[in-house]
Amino acid sequence: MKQENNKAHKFGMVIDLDKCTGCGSCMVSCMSENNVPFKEDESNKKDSITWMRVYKITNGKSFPDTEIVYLPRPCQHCGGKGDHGHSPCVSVCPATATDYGYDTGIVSQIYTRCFGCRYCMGACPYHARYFNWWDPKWPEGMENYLSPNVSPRMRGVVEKCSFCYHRYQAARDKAYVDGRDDIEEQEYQTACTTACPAGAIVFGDLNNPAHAVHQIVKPDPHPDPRNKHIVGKSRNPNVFRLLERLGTNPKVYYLSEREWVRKAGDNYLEGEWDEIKNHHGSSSHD
Amino acid sequence: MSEIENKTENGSTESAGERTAGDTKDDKGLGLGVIFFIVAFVVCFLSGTLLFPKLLYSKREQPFNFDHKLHVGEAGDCDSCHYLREDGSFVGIPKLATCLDCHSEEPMGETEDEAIFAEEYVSKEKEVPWFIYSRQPDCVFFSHAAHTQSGGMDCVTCHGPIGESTSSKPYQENRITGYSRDIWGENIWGFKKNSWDRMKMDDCAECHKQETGHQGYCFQCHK
Amino acid sequence: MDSALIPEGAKRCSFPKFAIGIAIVGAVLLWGVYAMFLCWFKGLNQTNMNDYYGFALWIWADLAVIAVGGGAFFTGLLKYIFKVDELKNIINFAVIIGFICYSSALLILAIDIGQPLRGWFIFWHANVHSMLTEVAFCLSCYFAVLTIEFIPNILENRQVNRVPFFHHLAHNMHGVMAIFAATGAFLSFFHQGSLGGVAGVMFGRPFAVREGLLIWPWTFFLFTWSAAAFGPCFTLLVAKITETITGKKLVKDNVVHLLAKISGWMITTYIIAKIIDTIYWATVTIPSLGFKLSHFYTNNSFYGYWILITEVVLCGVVPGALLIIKSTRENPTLRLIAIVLGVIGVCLNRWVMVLQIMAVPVMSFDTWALYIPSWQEIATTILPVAYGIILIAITYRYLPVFPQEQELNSIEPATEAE
Amino acid sequence: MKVDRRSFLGLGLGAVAGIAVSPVGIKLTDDSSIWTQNWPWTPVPVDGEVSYESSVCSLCPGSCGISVRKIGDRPVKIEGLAGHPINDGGACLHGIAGLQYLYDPSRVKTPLKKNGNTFEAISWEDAISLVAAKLADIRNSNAPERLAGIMDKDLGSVSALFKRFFNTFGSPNIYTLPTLESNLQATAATVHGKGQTIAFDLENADFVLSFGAGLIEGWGSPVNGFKANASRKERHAKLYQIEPRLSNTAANADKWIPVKPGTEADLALAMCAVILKKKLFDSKAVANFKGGVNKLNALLQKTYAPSKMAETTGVKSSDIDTIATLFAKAKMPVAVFGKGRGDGAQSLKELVAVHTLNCLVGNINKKGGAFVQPETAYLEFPAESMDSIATDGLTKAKAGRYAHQVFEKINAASQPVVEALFVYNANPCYTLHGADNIKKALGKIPFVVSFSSFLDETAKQADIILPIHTFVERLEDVPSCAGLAKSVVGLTKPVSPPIFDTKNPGDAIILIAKALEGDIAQSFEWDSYDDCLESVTPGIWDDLSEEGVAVISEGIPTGSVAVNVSFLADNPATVQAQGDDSLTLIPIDNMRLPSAGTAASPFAVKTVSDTILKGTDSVVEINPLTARGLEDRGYATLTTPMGTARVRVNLNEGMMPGVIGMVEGLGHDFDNKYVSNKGTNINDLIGPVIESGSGLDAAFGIKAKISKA
Repeated sequence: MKQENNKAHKFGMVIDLDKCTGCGSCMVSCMSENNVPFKEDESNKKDSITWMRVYKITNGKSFPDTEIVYLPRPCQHCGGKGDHGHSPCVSVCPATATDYGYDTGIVSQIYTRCFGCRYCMGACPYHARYFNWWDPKWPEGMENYLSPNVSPRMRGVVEKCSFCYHRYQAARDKAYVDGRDDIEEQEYQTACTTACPAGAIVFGDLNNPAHAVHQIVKPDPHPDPRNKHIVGKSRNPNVFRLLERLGTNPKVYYLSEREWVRKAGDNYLEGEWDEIKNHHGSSSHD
Repeated sequence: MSEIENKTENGSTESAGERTAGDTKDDKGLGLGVIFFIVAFVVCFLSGTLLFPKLLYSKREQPFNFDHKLHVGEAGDCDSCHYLREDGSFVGIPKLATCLDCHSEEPMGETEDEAIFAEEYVSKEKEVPWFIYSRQPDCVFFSHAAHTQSGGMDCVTCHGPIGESTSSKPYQENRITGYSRDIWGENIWGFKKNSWDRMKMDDCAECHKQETGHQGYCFQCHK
Repeated sequence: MDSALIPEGAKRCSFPKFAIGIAIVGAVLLWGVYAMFLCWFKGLNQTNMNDYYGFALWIWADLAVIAVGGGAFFTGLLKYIFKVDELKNIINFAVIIGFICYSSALLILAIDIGQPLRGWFIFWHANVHSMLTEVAFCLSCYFAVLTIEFIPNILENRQVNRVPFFHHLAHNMHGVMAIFAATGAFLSFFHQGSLGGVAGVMFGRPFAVREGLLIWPWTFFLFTWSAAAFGPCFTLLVAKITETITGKKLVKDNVVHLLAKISGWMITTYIIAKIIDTIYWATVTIPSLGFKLSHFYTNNSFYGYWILITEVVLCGVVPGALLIIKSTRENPTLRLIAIVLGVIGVCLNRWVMVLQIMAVPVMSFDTWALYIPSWQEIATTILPVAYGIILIAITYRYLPVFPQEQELNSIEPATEAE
Repeated sequence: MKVDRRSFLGLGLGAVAGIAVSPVGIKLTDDSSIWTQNWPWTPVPVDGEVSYESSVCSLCPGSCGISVRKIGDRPVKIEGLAGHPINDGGACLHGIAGLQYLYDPSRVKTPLKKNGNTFEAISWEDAISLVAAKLADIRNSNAPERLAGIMDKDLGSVSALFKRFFNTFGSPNIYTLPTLESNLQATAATVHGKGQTIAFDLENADFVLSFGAGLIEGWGSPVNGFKANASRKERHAKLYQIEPRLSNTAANADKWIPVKPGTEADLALAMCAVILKKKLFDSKAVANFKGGVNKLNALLQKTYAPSKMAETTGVKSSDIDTIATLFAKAKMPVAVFGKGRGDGAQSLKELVAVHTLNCLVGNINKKGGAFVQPETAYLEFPAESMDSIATDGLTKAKAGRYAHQVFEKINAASQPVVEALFVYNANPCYTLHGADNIKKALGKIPFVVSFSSFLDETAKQADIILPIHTFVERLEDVPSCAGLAKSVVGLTKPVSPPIFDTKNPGDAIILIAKALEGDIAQSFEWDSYDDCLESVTPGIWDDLSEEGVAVISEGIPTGSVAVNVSFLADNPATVQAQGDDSLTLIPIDNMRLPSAGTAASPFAVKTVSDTILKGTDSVVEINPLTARGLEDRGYATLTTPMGTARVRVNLNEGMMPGVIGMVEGLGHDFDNKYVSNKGTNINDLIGPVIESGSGLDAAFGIKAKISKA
């Protein structure tokens, strides 16, 4: 445990939106991995628990110039302003039911601690947090597929994506008995990553230059000179984060060769995009 | 004082009408009140401390008596039966199959308990429905591997000298929470003398703080 | 039949009439209680809240009652700390209103949380970074202070006061009330502020986020200020309503004028600060995040610029002006208009700072989310109103709430009790 | 001593104080919160040893390898199997949600017998003997052809057992529902000769011209399709998608070419015309074409010139020219056909027209092209034992060319055409066009036996339901199909013990055969299906049982392939949509909803967008230009010659004007509130249109009108 603290991971994800087909495998893999319940009517998406949600985004143009992109949105595991661990939700939870793991960069959610004030949901601009408005119920017999690795929630608490933390735990357990200090990249992969038939999701340690996610994202170690709250901006011109300008510092990055898609990741004033789009972290000013 | 009470009677016949019947002007009332107070206090305090735990916990015997001491002598250390699997997960209380590694069809000893084991479970191929004293709730992720392999802790620190016991104590379950009494601890106030007397989250955090300098992040122990 | 309990020399309506009134309001109360139990036993699916509207009507109601309940701490501050002695004639009432407002707020919070039995975690496992933690602590403490402030008034009930112990207790409590008032003012400053902070710290929500001083965003100070400014308006409004219902004058004009004047100046200064804050937010804060002001007020069927103008101009600038100008302040009709507008204004501000935040899309591909509360939410929001009416009716009937009542409504030659 | 108020006060205060300083308060406060953390009605998953078992998913023709995670004996999660030749780790949402089918409490739990309008549970013995008795009657009346059968596919040993049963019984009337594989075989038969099938080397092609094939909408082997599509980015391969709607495939493509529905064949032929005219074809390949190349060329230049087809198809003639040129000049081009998932209604003219593009550019059996190869054959059954009834019966004419015709005949006839019907793994009452007519036909069949895991629309019409294992519980060989470039056979293994009183369908048919005795029984002498499978797969059983998968063929097929263009040269008519309204309703294939007979799992339904399903209403897509007077998300009435539905409207710029799109796979009426009674089954609104010549139902849509409701 001690060595863990010295060698902090920063688990993150990069999703290739040009590969994403919107097929929904990640969503279902997540639900099935994490004992997410379902109810009779899930067509009201505002009360439908989907830790991983795939948004359909269009370029807003009319026929036949319309384009569509699908954007899978897990919890962004924000590092908060300056990446100090005060993510929008963690900083507001009154009962410490969600915290920032400085050893992993993962934002937790403890269902048994949460008392359901929902402040975190209001604070999260990504709508990544879901409330259990109902008691979860499985049709008779279906509770047999529930996984013991994730505790089923009760009504009245908030839940969200955990980056399949239990898989990290399992990988570490294996490493312990093998007498290894740390885990391999492939030992800890989230359920959405492994399920994605298009291979659009890459997961790993953003702090580890050997990991694919680091190599794709090339995170800027310095704060963005334009906004000191932003840390870890990608130096890959095709990579962006959702609402990066808010300073939430998500650990989920997106990749697209299409400019309109990258622009849809954030809000820009008129004309601003053209000025900003070629800015890729502090290095672009070096 | 009496003056005021008189006033009361005179002043409002309506409201005081009934109550005057039981009213008294002598000061014994106060003394009696104090006595009543003390008696009620003592009775309630004692029942809250002594009777309440009895009501709160149900008590059940294990399916049959298990002699840890005997098994440790025969089979070896704790991890002979309570071992880590290859994937790093912990087996917990061994399944029947593990028992059968030693207990083949015929009884090994002559104890009454082994006879129950053989008749009720081995021959019927039924798992023994042990009550687990240290069972943590579903929200807890506890890695034995992290503690025993990486942390180098011994079993006794948390489980106490159960390996030296010759009999199984009754299992006490909290009627409200379903927790084993060993989680909160035997002491109803939650006081503990030994590191294994309680297994609440605060006890984990305390040790973590001591050993690692940090009480740990939520996900370290929650799932 | 309850005349023994009614303050000496005060005239009250007959008990049956009183009982009928209480019964009618009580029915509403029971409706609310029924909805409350539905929420507790069936869960928050009884509401129309959803994952976009984690905070909705209840949190608004909470913020609103605390804001209008701000009259208690501010009047107390003026009376006990700044020794504005005339205010002793309305301080009891202000405290009762404060007590009602804060107990209601706590009740609503207890319904609003998904796991009421774990509510105490907010204290036990407090996260000191959370504004809500600050709210919970200050709110609870201040409620305790308000209770203490309320007790002497209860002890002044004719029957209770006959018990020498209570009599002396009441007397002594009055003596030390300044300490409580100071504590209360301090606590109030923080929880009113932290309620504002609740919105201001949400840096993921451009509509809410504000820069600020140290850990406190500007909304922190604006909330405190607005509560102090509009709280007295509400005290005056309820006093006026009570006067109308009882058909009696209960507070002397000079007291009313004084409080109105103070409120007027507070409102005016507040609204100047609010306007500066809004302009700074609109021109500096949000453009840096890529938003134009129009983003927050267009493209949806409800939230338009009207809400901003109503809040700031119609229900801010106007009542402020009406109350600081002597002639309009002392004109009963215009004064009433001003305090009504003021109360609406602060409630509207709280609405905007809760519900509009949730409604505004942040991700470029997200959409506006509008919401209509369920009857259970409405019933439980009306519940505190019914409870407040009943409590005011009872306290007015049995306690000497208005010290000037007898002087203003002498039925027989006034002979003071003492 | 008087007990007064003070005494009571003292008593009360004492009690309160006593309790307050006792541990009761803190303990109960703590315990009550812990109680909420462990509510007895919140399930606690049982822990145990983790193990992984590999198997194969047979929910769709994809035949993906799966890895099933188990806790003790209990399967808890299905994931894609890394290293599997088809899907290498990826998995689709339906496979992942497979356990929701396994544990579904609305499954058929035991054999059922219809009793009036309800079903009663019976034992397997009774069920088998009831079926056998009825079948014996049919045989005794010397009309064995009056037993008909419908299966979902004609692949693998279970289908082979059914066919074997029908042969030895003496009925030629066994049908499969149209699948991508059957459509590929029909295309191959028309162009290259019988007994072959077509595959597409999408993993290597550098220019994919897809005529509406939903390459990432569930076409073919879906996960393989996703992988091939995703790899385009690294390979810099292009995808051009031709279809009326901006589907996910179109959105993911390098170019989307909107085309008027039902004119894909015309467009393909126009492109052929360009290639021929500009001499961009592979002359060596074309030199060997049979069936009148010149005649075809003359026809194409005359009738299908791009200038003429621009109006018909809605694609500019310059675009037709450009795309055809790009296609022909590409190094490894491939034209892919089979609209949507490629199953269901398809026009042979269209399939052949598109495939002719492949033939023209000479990419047959070349890397990145179209592979023409013999149908996979690895089963070796012993000779059937036939009695005279069987031999006679098999000489009789089939009741129809395809299942559709059989049902039409039944509906038209006054006497029973079919005395008994077996339905295995198929749900024609849901998946075929004009589903109501199919139900009517089933109602006229005196004895319907359904082999099904679910009480689906067809099973509900049955007289006997024989409940079968889901893919998680059964042993079965699963050959790949559906256009996959490599040919592999996977083994589905019983990863879970049967949850209910169900059987392997192979066992069920063996039991029926045995109960019929005589030659039929002799042809089914295996003790169980498990024995049968091992004995009929002698060449690959070792691989199957040890590796879980046997590769039959991989890489580019060798050998020359004959091409015959006579079908097109005869200029078959293009199928027109039924009706005369101005708009055309077309089905939309969506990956998240299976269009086959099985309803989506609760998880899959949960992922469905609210622009497809809202509450219990189907949402139709329509271009804002077409949707005059309709509001986005508002209600509308959709009317076709086949029926009317109340729907909601989604104004969608990705829809071609004049076209209404409605998703397939909704409107089931299973007894399962999570997946059923949601939306409308589009097959109720579309009627079959039989293509002359091929006999296929080729209804690509139907004319429709829509108005505000």
